[in-house]
Amino acid sequence: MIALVDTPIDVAAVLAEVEGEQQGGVVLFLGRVRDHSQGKRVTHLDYDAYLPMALSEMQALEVEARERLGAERVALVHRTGRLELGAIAVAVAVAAAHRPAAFEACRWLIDTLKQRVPIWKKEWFDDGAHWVSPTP
Amino acid sequence: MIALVDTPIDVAAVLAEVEGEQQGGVVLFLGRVRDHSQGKRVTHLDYDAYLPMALSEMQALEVEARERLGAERVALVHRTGRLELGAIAVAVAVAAAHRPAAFEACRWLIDTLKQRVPIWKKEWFDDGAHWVSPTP
Amino acid sequence: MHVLLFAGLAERLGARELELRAPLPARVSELREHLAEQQPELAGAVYRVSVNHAYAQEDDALTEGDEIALIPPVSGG
Amino acid sequence: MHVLLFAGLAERLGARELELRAPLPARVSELREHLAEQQPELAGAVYRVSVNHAYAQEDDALTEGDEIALIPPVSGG
Repeated sequence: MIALVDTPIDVAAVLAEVEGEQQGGVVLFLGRVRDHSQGKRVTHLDYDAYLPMALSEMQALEVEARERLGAERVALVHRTGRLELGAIAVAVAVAAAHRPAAFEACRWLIDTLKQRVPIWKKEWFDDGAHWVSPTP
Repeated sequence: MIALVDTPIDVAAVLAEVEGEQQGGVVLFLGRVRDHSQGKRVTHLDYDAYLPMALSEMQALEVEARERLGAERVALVHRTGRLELGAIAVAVAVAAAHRPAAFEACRWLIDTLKQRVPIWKKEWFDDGAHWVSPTP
Repeated sequence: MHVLLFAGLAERLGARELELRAPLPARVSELREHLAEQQPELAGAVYRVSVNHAYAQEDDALTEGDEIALIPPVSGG
Repeated sequence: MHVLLFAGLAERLGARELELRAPLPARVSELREHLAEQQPELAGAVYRVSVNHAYAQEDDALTEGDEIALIPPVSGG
């Protein structure tokens, strides 16, 4: 399950996508909108995305997680548009036979998504806004 | 949230326990009953636990995850009794300001729970059953 | 002395607790000796001892009123 | 040549796509030169170029009908 959505992410549906009796370990990562960034109070976020390329890159991440990292079931969902504080921006779920593969694939997926998938975050503060530059 | 339960684990409630606007990263681990073990078909599991000591050890794990690993919100729930295939045996959720701490604390919690918390698993096969010995 | 049993040890003895004749106070290592003498079904069993819900060391002392349990290798998760 | 824009680059130019005068086929590096000449608002902007939804290298060729986009440093998650 690979998706970009402009409505709240349904975490139960994400987990249901990776449910299976062959998989003993499931790891889910949720990225939420925090109320602060670099010492300033955040009011909300906007996410922009290049939809077809983002889906294509996410699909490539899923393939690599399966083939190289032992992930057996994968769900990757990112939200776009305006997000309020506490909202879930991204959900990554991985099921594998054993937990080390599930942890490692989930961690690799979110780390690599943040480096490679064309999605952009704009942070809004009380006194302005800026498009976030990734930390190197 | 630290609990031993003899009914199905409510994953949404576990995630709700670690929800907060200060935490940008949430990592959830679910351990499910697999349909095979050591090449044999599993039919179901029984879990036994020394309840007060298990709760006490789980509480100590939570304290260590907070104080040493940067976990800000923690939920640890283990199920006991008879579990069918696919059932969730354990749920570990961690929220932290940033994702590395959330991943590392969640991984440490489940790894250490399996080494230290007095809970035992009996695997049932078509032709018998045995109490599982931990792999060293 | 009451001793709580779990999992495979409870199955071996057909009970979730046993009554042991042992003078108190006693060290954990002495508890192991009494168990070996009085409970031959436990021969070869691997376990740690917990006292009042915490893992005990071999030279910790057991006193009247302590909650004592035998903890075989755990396998939760 | 149509070029798609996103995030901060779309805001700088006030549009989500721009029309560029450029002979085709052209290399990605040549696209950058044309952009620098014709779109001074992009001065100093850091971006990768994608062609048909995949990151392109500097000497990849752009041909008629390719979907071309400028990809500023991503910050999803």
